Amino acid sequence: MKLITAIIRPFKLDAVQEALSKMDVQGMTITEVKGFGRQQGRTELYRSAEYLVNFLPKIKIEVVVQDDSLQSVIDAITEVSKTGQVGDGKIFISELQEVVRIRTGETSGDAV
Amino acid sequence: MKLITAIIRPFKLDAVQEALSKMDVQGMTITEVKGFGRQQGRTELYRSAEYLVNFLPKIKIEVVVQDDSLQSVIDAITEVSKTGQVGDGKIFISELQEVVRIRTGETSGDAV
Amino acid sequence: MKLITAIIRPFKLDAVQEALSKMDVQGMTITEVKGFGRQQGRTELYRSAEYLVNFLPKIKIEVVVQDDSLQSVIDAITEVSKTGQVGDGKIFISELQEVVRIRTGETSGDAV
Amino acid sequence: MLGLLGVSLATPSLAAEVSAGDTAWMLTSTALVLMMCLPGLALLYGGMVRSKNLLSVGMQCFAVASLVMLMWFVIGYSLALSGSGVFVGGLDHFLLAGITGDAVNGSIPAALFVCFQMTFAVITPLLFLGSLVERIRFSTLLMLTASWSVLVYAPICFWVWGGGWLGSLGILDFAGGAVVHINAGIAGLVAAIMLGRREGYPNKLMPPNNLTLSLAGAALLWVGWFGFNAGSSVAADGSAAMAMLLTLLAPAAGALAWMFMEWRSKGKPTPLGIVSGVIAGLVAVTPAAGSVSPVGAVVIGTVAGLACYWASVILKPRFGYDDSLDVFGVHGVGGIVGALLTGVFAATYLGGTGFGDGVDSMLAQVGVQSLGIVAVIVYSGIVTALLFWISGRVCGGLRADAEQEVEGLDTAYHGERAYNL
Amino acid sequence: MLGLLGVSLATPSLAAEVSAGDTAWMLTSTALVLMMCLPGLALLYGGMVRSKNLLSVGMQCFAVASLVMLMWFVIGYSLALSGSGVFVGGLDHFLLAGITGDAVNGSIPAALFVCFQMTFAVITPLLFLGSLVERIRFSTLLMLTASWSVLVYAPICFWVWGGGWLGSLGILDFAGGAVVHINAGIAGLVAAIMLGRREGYPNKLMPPNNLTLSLAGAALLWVGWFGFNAGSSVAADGSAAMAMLLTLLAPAAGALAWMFMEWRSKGKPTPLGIVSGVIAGLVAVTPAAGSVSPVGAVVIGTVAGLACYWASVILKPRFGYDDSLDVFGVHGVGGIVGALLTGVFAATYLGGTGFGDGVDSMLAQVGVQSLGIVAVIVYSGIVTALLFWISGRVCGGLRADAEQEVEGLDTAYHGERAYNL
Amino acid sequence: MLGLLGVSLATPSLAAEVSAGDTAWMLTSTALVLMMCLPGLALLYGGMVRSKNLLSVGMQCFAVASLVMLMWFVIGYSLALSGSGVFVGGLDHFLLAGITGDAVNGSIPAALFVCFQMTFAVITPLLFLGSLVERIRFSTLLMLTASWSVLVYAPICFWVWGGGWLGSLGILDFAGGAVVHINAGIAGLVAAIMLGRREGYPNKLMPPNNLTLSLAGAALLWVGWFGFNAGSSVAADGSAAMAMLLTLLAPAAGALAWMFMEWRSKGKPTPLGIVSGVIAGLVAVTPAAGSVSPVGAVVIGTVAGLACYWASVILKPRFGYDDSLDVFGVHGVGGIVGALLTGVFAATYLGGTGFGDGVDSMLAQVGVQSLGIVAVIVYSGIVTALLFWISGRVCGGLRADAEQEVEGLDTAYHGERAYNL
Ligand SMILES: Nc1ncnc2c1ncn2[C@@H]1O[C@H](COP(=O)(O)OP(=O)(O)O)[C@@H](O)[C@H]1O
Ligand SMILES: Nc1ncnc2c1ncn2[C@@H]1O[C@H](COP(=O)(O)OP(=O)(O)O)[C@@H](O)[C@H]1O
Ligand SMILES: Nc1ncnc2c1ncn2[C@@H]1O[C@H](COP(=O)(O)OP(=O)(O)O)[C@@H](O)[C@H]1O
Repeated sequence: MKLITAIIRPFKLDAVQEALSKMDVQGMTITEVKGFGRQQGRTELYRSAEYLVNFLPKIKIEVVVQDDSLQSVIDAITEVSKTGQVGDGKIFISELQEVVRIRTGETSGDAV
Repeated sequence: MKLITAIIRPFKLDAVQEALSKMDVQGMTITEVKGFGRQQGRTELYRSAEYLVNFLPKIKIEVVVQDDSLQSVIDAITEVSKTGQVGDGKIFISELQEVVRIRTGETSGDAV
Repeated sequence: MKLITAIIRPFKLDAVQEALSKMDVQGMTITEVKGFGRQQGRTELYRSAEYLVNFLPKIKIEVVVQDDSLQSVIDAITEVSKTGQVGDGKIFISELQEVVRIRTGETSGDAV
Repeated sequence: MLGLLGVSLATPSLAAEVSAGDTAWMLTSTALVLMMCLPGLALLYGGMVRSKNLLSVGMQCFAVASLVMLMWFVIGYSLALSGSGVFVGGLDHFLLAGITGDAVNGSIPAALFVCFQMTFAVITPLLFLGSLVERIRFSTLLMLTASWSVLVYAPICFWVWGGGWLGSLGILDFAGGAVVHINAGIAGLVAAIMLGRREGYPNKLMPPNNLTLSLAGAALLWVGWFGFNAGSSVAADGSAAMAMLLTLLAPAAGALAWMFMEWRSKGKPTPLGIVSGVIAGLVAVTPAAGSVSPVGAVVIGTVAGLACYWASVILKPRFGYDDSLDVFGVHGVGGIVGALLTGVFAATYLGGTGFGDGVDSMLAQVGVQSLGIVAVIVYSGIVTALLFWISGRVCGGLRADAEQEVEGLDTAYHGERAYNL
Repeated sequence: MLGLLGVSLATPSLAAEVSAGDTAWMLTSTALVLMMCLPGLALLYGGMVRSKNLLSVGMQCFAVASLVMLMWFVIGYSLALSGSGVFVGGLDHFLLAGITGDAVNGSIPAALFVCFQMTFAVITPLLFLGSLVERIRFSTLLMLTASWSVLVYAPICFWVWGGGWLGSLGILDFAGGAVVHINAGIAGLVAAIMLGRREGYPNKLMPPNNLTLSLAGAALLWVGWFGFNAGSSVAADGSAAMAMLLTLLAPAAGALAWMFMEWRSKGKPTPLGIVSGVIAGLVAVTPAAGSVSPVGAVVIGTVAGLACYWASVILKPRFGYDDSLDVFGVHGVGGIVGALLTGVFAATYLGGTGFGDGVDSMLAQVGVQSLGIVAVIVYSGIVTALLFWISGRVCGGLRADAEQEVEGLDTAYHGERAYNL
Repeated sequence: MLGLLGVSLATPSLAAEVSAGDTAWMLTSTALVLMMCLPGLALLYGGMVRSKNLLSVGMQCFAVASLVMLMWFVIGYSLALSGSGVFVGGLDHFLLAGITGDAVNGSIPAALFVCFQMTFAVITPLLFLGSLVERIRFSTLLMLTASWSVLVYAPICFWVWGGGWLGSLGILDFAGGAVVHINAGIAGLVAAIMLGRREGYPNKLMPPNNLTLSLAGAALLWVGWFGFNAGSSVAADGSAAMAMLLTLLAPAAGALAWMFMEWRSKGKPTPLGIVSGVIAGLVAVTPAAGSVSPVGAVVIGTVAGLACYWASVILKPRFGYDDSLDVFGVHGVGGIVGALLTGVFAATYLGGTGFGDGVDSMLAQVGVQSLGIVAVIVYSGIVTALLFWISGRVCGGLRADAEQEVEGLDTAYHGERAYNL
């Protein structure tokens, strides 16, 4: 079981969700986060004092998948959330030792 | 050291916290997230236009535990946060390489 | 590649960000979380009914780094976010299997 | 004041002349009292519940206000302020018959008096809503308040202001300490007890979702209360001016009394505390605003601040009922304090303007005031219980289902969420 | 009412005497109508957009209001309410020449009449803003509304209230069903169609960011509408009082009509629904507030609640235009319903105060009303389209760039974010 | 205007007759000015701080308002507006002795004049609060404002409106440019410098937590300012009407001036900018509202918008003091601009109503205005510094502890959190 964590642009969320739904991904968990990276921050003006806002809103998507669908999910996310502009985000992949579905107590593959 | 990540229903948070406090779990970190899964979304009405809200509010609990208390913590969470209805959530377990307590610099077991 | 997850006091965020910027860390992702630990909760008063608020606001910082800069980043975070009071927070380190930069498709070291 | 005018008000005449000045002030007063209801009270209450019930409070306020306005149009006004009975008015103004553009009532158009009094009929059930929020069944609430406005509010209004028995006895209730606040306080208490506590109360933390809304709402209540109290002169005169002065001083005193008390005993002066003190002072000066001196108002405000603090913070937890937003603690207790002290400070030797018609000693006045308090408590308490019970039977229960309560009334009943930030 | 006074209002006299009572009420009315605009409408609309556009709505409201006030000062008042033409007024009061402190208009100071009417000129373009939010180019909007207030609002105001042809025909438009609401509704519809839909509409969920703001805004609109309607008597008299009564009853009826309709057909009564019903009732009673009985107002409010529900919920999706906040559905349709039913319920045998000057049957009155509706629709529709097209050419486009729209107008145009909680 | 009435106002007479119309408007005006304070200013300021200090601002507003009301009751009114001194009033109305329901002052009840003026005494210290937020010690603030209202506000009020020396010299300060705004601006500046900067200022981003609150608050200020300015006629007459017209035009001009200036120099017109311009225009027209023409008001508003922009955006950062919400930049500078230009545009040949009593040239008038400005700056500056220093000694410091400041005053001092969404 792998945990895929993708940091994407907020307005790409719908597209990613749609893409994953079309594959056999049955669930995902979303968090609103703020990102700091190569992408330049925004300037905000309060009573004309300019502030450089370094932290930009991003969406973190966490999806647990079976090992065999890992690559296709990564590809799908990359494809739909790419704009080519700095700030598109990252995908992190890590190993999960175990997964449990609370409702049934099922574990591993059955739980996703 | 293991990292237990549980996605649960928001109103179960208090119960889980209580259950873990009774065990020797000394801390945890909570995030408000949105979940997408088998559980059907809610319908919302704005000027009578119906929207299907796919992403439902969930709570993510992260708890770091010693390897030997792993199973009992998982069991405790499963037990108190189960309702038997679709949407109860999932528990993910992963391996942590190291833990540091910022205040003291202690690491591993001492840090939790 | 390692994922460093640090739970810190909210008002230390700027200091941490500055410290990491000075090193060769190019990005990070921030989440607002609530923490429960040894640190005593705050008392709040609503129409003079006292409530003990167990969950305190914390900031979670996620940074992906190359294995060789791991220790220096941990040290930097520890140093600047320490106050010596209970509640300073924790740092968790875990192994990442892979990292992808969405914009370019680069992976591993190049992607961070 | 209104009480004294009772009988004449009951029969709008076509002959008298309208004073443009008085009319201007009463038009304004009516607008101010509506502003107390919407958005004032809706914000005050909305800010204090959990965010999952925030919209439901707003919805309830709008729906109950609209419903009560129509009930007042159909029959409420007629029962409350016309006819020559002792316990309830007549049916002369059914569907506002006779309220034409040129009908006059005192020195203002009859239609205006209908409007001004309508807003009082609206605010009273909105006030007691505060004890029922976060769990009441929506349909039951609509039935309860519609019937309550006709069968509880209208008669009590008639007793005091419409020419009924309490007015005849010389009760001093300038702007509705008994008619509005004690009435709402007791109805809220009875209904809250019947309804039961919110799931998790009192063990679970239920912090107000957005106290800024509550502060803004309380401020609008204060501003609007000028219409409520100074408008109850039904004229732009010295009596209105004095009522306004008292409506500044009493809440200021109540605010500081509550604040310092809380600071002393809990260690911190809180925002919700100070606005509760403001409201306590406003409630208590409501019956007094036509009868007491500035010094009297400061005393009344101070006592009310302390008494309501005690009722909401010390008494309520002891009994364990869940009067969610302290309708009884603030409006019930504040109203009682105000009604009694009005009897005291109305004395001319204490700077007041004198006792009620036919009352000749402080003791007698306090007696009449007490009688009024008891009468309202008994009548409103019993009839509210009855109406709530019947409404529950008809509408399938008093409360939301447990699941709906946990989900929150906003999405469960009303399909919308308050915040999508 | 205003229509009848039209000609005399056009020439402030120095001789007549000012009534302090009438003046007091008109000062208050003016304050109330400004409160409808800011903060009322700004909150209503601001709460309904997505949080990334919340401040832009507030900014647009402040900027358009300020601009229109200055246009009114320069030339709008003069064109709308002076002179002796048929289609448009004169230039006698260019830069408010002649509006000195002692000039009188009817029973109030001339300067006060300028103020009161100014707030009407302000609210009309603010209303139609609701169909354009979340995507309109800021500079284009400024140019559109500044020119619109002179070339669309002022002439139509003159037609009805300034002594122009519709007033002469005996149209009944007490407080601006046609001048304000139908006018704004049709301008909003035309501009929304030209502007095109918001990115993602109608497939993507665009839930209101903070409906509490909208409820508070709607409540302030209701309170302020007393100034709008009861102020349109230009006196503190029985006519103002009756207008206020109707302004309580019609929205109450509209609210319940919309609520029950929605409850029945969608399963849940919603907060945004009930306040839409309130506004529908307010809009529809606006032309009627000087002419119908309380019963008439209840009927008008009910019909408007149902008609606007149908227009916003059923009709709009069918056509697919993106009138974002239902300006046409509520103000356009509500205004038309109100204008027509005013022609019906003005009949004395239905409790009304009678038809317009020189009109002698219900059929004739409904005919005049219809003529007014059609005239406003045609003129406002065509000239709005022209002005919007020109403004777009001058300012580089009608809409924000696609990227700005996705980012949100708050940061893209105005450099600030609404929430930093 | 008030200045001219000064002496007669000081001694309420029982003989004169009350005008219901004037009374109606002054009752309304009083309500409007309270609405400026609560919720207006509380929202404006609350929205601009960080969320951890949001409730503390509300708490401060309610507590200071209540305290100042009681000080006014005890002694403030008497010192400010009675007696026959030159520098300060008398003690005739200690505890409001003599202010009975039938006492009259000019054409309104004496009690009403006490109320109206009370709201001015309340708003002035609330205004300067804006420079101290997010770090001031709560108890110190209470002591400062209570003493300040008696020892700074009351004397200055007496100088100008109570029969004192500035009034006698013929200063034109219709609704309080000097008494209220310059006074508050300078007090805020002095106290902010003594208090020191907020932790992290100016390097750390301190974005307003919720600008929607600020926009709503600014809008309510505008609406309430009609009571402030048009109420300062103390009558419902042509002067009030003209004051209202100017109170529409000057802020509209100020808004556009600030907006276009910011657009040009920073690239974006911001919401906080446009409302700052509105307030700048309102402040500057305050002393002028009884003396200038509509054209004059537009000029004054425009100049004020530009001057306050310059003071807040360019001047302040250069000096480095932390006047957190620009009390000096907007109220101080706006007040000075207004006071001077009033001296200019009061000239009858510029459309104004003429210079002050005994003043016969523009130069002389500008001289008197300048003298007033300097006198207020010197007196208020010095006494504020003294009182703040003493309050700090008594209450254990000027500021919150560093830790409390970092935690936020809401939980540290007041035990509540603003948002639990
Ligand atoms: N080293 C990192 N660790 C954690 N998150 C990162 C890291 N680098 C970037 N991110 C996240 O990815 C987002 C995009 O990164 P950025 O460098 O701006 O653009 P790009 O990914 O296109 O190179 C950031 O806003 C941040 O949330
Ligand atoms: N594959 C997944 N990866 C990440 N989170 C998931 C995944 N599947 C489900 N979840 C999370 O668990 C929650 C509950 O899942 P759901 O399928 O609705 O019910 P159940 O767990 O009872 O089968 C979801 O809302 C989502 O937050
Ligand atoms: N076992 C744990 N698992 C996950 N997070 C933890 C754990 N223990 C502590 N934390 C996080 O670290 C924060 C600080 O912990 P706490 O025990 O209060 O102080 P300290 O780290 O100084 O000992 C907590 O608020 C919580 O967010």
